[in-house]
Amino acid sequence: MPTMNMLQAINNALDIAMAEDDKVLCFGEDVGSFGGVFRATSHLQEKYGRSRCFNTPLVEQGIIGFANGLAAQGSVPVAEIQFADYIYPAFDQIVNETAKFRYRSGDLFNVGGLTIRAPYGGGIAGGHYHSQSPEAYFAHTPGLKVVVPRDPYQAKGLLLASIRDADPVIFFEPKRLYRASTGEVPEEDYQLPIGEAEVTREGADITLVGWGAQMEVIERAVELAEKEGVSCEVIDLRTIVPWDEDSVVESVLKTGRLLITHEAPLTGGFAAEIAATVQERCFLYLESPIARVTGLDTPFPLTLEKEYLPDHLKIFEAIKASLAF
Amino acid sequence: MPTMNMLQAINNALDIAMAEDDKVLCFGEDVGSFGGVFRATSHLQEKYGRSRCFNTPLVEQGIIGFANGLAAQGSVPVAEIQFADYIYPAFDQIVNETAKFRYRSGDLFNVGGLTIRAPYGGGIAGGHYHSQSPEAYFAHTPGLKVVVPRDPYQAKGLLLASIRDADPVIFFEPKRLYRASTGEVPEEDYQLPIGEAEVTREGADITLVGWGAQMEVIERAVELAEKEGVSCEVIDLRTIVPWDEDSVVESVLKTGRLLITHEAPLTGGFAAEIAATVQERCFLYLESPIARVTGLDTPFPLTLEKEYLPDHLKIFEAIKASLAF
Amino acid sequence: MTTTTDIHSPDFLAGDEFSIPTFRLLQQDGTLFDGAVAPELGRDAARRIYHAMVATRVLDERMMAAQRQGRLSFYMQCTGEEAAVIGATAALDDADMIMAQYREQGALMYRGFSFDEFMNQLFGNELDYGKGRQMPIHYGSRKLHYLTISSPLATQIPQATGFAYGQKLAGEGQCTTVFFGEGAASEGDFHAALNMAAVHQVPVIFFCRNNGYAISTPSIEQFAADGVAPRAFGYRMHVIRVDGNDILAVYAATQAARRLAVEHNQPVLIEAMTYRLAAHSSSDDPSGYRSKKEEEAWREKDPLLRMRRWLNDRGWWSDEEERECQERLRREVLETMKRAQKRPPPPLDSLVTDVYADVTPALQRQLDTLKTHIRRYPEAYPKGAMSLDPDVSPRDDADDKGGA
Amino acid sequence: MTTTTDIHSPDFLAGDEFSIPTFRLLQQDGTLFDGAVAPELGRDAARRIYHAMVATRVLDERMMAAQRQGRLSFYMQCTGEEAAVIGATAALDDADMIMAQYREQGALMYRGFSFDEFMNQLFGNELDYGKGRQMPIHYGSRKLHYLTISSPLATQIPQATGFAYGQKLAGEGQCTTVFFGEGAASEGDFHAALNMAAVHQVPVIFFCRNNGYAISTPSIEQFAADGVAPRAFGYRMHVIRVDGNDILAVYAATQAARRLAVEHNQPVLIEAMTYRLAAHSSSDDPSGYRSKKEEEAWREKDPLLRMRRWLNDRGWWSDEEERECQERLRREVLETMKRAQKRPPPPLDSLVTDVYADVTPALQRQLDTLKTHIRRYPEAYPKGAMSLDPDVSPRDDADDKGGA
Ligand SMILES: Cc1ncc(C[n+]2csc(CCOP(=O)(O)OP(=O)(O)O)c2C)c(N)n1
Ligand SMILES: Cc1ncc(C[n+]2csc(CCOP(=O)(O)OP(=O)(O)O)c2C)c(N)n1
Ligand SMILES: [Mg+2]
Ligand SMILES: [Mg+2]
Repeated sequence: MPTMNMLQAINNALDIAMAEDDKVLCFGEDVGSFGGVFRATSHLQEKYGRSRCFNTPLVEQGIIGFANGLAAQGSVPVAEIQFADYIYPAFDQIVNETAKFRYRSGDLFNVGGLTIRAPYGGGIAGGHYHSQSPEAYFAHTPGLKVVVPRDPYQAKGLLLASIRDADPVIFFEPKRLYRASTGEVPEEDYQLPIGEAEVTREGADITLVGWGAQMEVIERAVELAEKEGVSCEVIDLRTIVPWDEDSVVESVLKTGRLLITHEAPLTGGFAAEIAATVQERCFLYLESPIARVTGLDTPFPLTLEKEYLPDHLKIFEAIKASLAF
Repeated sequence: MPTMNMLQAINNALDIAMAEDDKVLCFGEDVGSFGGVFRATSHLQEKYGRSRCFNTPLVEQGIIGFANGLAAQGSVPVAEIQFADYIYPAFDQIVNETAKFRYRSGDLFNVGGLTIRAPYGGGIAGGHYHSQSPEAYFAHTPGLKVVVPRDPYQAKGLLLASIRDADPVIFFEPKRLYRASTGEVPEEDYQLPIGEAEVTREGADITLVGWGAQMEVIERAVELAEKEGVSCEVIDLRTIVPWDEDSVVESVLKTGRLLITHEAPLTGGFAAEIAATVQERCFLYLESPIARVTGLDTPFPLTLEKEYLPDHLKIFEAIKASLAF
Repeated sequence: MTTTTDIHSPDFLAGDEFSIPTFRLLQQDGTLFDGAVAPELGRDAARRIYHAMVATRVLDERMMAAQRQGRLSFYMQCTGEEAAVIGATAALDDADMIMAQYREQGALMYRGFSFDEFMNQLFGNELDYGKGRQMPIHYGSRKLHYLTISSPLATQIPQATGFAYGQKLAGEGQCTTVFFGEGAASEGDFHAALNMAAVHQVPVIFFCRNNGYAISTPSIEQFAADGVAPRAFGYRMHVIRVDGNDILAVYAATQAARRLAVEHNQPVLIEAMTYRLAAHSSSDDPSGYRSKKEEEAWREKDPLLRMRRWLNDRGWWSDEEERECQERLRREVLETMKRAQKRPPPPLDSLVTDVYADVTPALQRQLDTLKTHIRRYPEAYPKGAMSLDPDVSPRDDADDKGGA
Repeated sequence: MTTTTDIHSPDFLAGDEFSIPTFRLLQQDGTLFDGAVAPELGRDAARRIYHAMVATRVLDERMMAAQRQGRLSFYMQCTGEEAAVIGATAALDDADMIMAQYREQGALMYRGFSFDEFMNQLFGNELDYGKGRQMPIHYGSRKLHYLTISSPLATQIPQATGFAYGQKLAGEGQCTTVFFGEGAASEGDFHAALNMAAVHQVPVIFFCRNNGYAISTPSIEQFAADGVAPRAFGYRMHVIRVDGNDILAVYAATQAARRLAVEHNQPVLIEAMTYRLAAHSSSDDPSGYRSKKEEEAWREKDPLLRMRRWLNDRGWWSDEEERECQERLRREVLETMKRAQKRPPPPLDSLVTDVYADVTPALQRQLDTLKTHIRRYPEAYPKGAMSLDPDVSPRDDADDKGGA
């Protein structure tokens, strides 16, 4: 099996999707001949022509408006937003339009073909505007699906599934793993399920839930914890909405403890939703308060980024606190 | 003391703020000579002139961009978004700009003078786009304050405080109470504190938390519950961010039970944040799972609006379930 | 870039260098302007147009009255703008896509949306294609290539650019026409849409109904320029301004625009100068922001009257037919309204379907909980209860007293 | 509205009816065009401008080199656009507000931002006005009336309209100039900003640096029109296109624009035609999307060279001075860089201050928790630990092994 980094896996997924179906189009700022500022769309214009892979003018609300129309028409647009931090000008098109298109028309029209790709997350010295993790905004929006892969294998399988999913999907790519994360990725077409979490490690004492780049951080914390004799069960949510409540609940019923981690600020982050749901469904089984290890309630900083981030040490400490409760 | 409805109280607050300070400006779509589609800005143009109260072109991103600039300059803009459902085109200006203005400049510049007013909420047969409660989107955005009044008295005192607050405030007005809610409102200038919840009813068995129009619904549920002998403590959060954790926690430490209600969809709504925080801070005191009574995870419907809404009966049932746990 | 000449003194252009003329064919008395040539429009085609205009007028009058009587929660009229909307629609292929703002029911009428279909939407009953989820006037028809209305303004404009781009790739010779008001044209989405259409050479017609107002805001507070038309220069896009109350001019202009779009992949901007004769919506009272005199002046330019005179002159229509037609339409409207009003609401399940292609487990749980709750308090949720199992009847246990 | 004429045949305007000339004064050899008149610009004023241009060039070259050496995380050059940015700034009152995109460090240089000030921001140290919170090049100065840069494109454009509206009300005769790229001009915020400025007659100058590219996207894929200038017609706004590498033309045009803005409350659009000679940023390599030949052609139009020749011709500058000046600036840059690099980071508290005017109780709790944590693992957070109480030193208990 070839080894790919995450960008290659994404590029490969796009290539497969475009080769298979003429209706798949890739576009966004600098996506065309240049292949995107991260090169996720490299060579696609060469291969599939300018009408199927192209630069757009610099206007995110237009990119998504255009993509909504294309999807309604029956095409399968894969629109790139250059950084997740710049998705907000398109917020109205996503939240009021994409998310409600099928519902409001009674299923006369839908934009299920739409996939929105955007690099998200910190750890690259990007400051306020090249580091954000905006998944919680979209998670509060019925009608959208939100998917985040943790490694190249997941990225390819989940992206192919997203493109072919009958609903619009926002696909957030952990950009600090773009080149840093490599792994074996099958050359051929495959899909991984949307809406299903994955238990990446089984354990008995505490359940750790995360997604995307945070999975790697969790793994480092788990190494520390296991050395202290704590047995951790680790779950990669993979899909933020609709999230796989049952898998998380099942695990917490077993371990009695839950820690959730994300880079986004604490208040109103998606960990809150998981905590609120789990405390309800596992009330009698919880042995300690559900812990959230997240970014601070501030804009994303630069010089003190390391201090800001929910790193393995903070998770490790929170694991210990939970066990010691 | 004169009796006012909520619109009159808001109009009165704007009048006082504009009379007191030349730098206060009111603008938005139809806000000028017409006085706003709900007439919240009636007569302000007459009184203070076209340069201080005016119509804008129909462009929410422009309204807030313009308001951000004005606030940075030292003016005190009160910008109206005609319906909260139409605030999303301005999402980037609010989330990436308003919220981060002071932080990113190291306090060289700030838009603390800015207040954004928007009618929100359902119950008026408004369907998807005249009913939304988007507070949770903004609650996940450090740098913003979000305030919601429950009646005319609160509306006036909180709006005056918001306009004068040193930070930008989004002021969501429960439009179904605009004319329906009336009460005594002092003619003179007064402010109510931002960031402080209010215990509107003391009780022993369960704590009920809400804000805005939902407070009235809670009251109806409490009437039913009290008839069944349940003693309810009711808290109006009033400020969603920064929210008054201590007051809620203090109450739950006493009652041992918590129910939170809002109209917005369940997943990722602000009730999740409250539940997540309270389960952590009151873990050993909780006698039953924290309950959330909210809108469904769907766009806001029309014909079946009554079925969708978290009404007094749903709250009443949830109170009973909590007590019976 | 065609920048060619240099200047050596700092002379500003101010936009007064050119002016945008208005394309007109038909005078208010029903005769053509000197030198004007009517577009080819046979008797049947002309009557189809006029009939749609009258039917729209009648529907609007009746439904606004119904709204006033409290039978309907909300309504919006097309009144005064029928020629703009229907003239444009008639110049299209019936399979061309239409993306409307909300005041374009005339387009649906022209394409054959039945009164029943209108009424089912207006009353949000079980037959509403939109399943009672949106406010009245949010029509949509897949069959008639008319995208379901969405209230957020201008969002449909870049969508139209995208849809038309897809049509171009599909290569079936269709285009998209998107309608919007001069107010909505201030939104950022407008700028995005026109620019992208010009860059990507998309077969889309941007049809602006400049009716002078956005709710209470007069166009003079909406933009400083001479209307919306000059914006086309900023995108290098073909543009024409047309008298929006002149059915022949609108028809001819849109026909020509469609040729540019479909045959040359050239997007076009049409600005139709017209006037909203009625209130903005049933929630609005225009007496607060404009004069009766102004309204009267425009009432004299009524597009229906103008077309009727032209038809009469050619012997294609008569006062007799007019009377009959109006009466028949009024009767039909009333009958269909009664039918629609009586129909049950959409089923309770419709609350959670179509959020996603398939109902998610979480939504199914929410629906189940809701059903249990409604079974407990059926009289508190008459619409929801109605659609539950027919054998459920209001219970009368101790818990129920809150349901009153 | 000035709609006057009628036409009776459906003739479209296509925007080819007019063309936008380019205002030029100075030829590349440093002499004026025939018939061109240089703006009034004395020796000192001219030297101040040129000095800022050279200092900007030197800063850019040195800092890009520093970035390549790994001393700096990120950098962006103004190279090639110095005349556009500095010429415009020089034509303003020093107390006029400037809202820049990110490539306008020249404006700050002209107004007297010191190398130390630049460096402190670039290294995000304790003296950075922005407290180390934003990426390099996100400068701001309240004293110099230069709004702190924000990365989201075009957001500053409507903000400029609002700021200038406030200036108009304040009545102190100031205006705002907002810089942006031809790429950013595609954003919805651009449309909002220009339209609102025209409607509300705001003293704002919209200064578009049309440098041909938005990262890799050439302007031909950004818009179909002849640049950004013709958009002004859509707002009835004064507009001028200027050779952006011609310091005298930029200066004269901006002076005239400022008069329109401040004396007549007329917003103005200036489109400066220029070229980004360097990469988009330190993360970019332009060889992937444009030819060396194209770059070379523009290098010959270097705005510094052109101005230098003009200065030399007038005896206001010499090659000797040039050499000295460059050397001195290079030395200063290196020295200040060393100083700035050595300075400690901003204190840990700066993570939570300025989110709100006052630190909220919740943020204080988060900070306290963080401090406790950092005290536990000081070696894992060298910057944070450095600013905690000086008596804190790395502990060495059992828990610490994860900190390595
Ligand atoms: C994004 C958004 N902002 C505000 C509104 C509220 N609103 C509904 S109609 C309207 C005026 C529209 O005017 P125009 O586009 O000229 O269309 P007309 O009503 O004149 O046909 C406004 C402000 C909305 N629906 N959507
Ligand atoms: C809203 C937003 N979208 C995308 C970006 C990423 N981005 C940064 S610079 C840039 C190109 C800008 O081009 P232009 O406006 O022409 O300015 P130039 O770099 O040429 O000076 C892009 C796409 C951003 N910063 N903000
Ligand atoms: Mg209008
Ligand atoms: Mg550029």
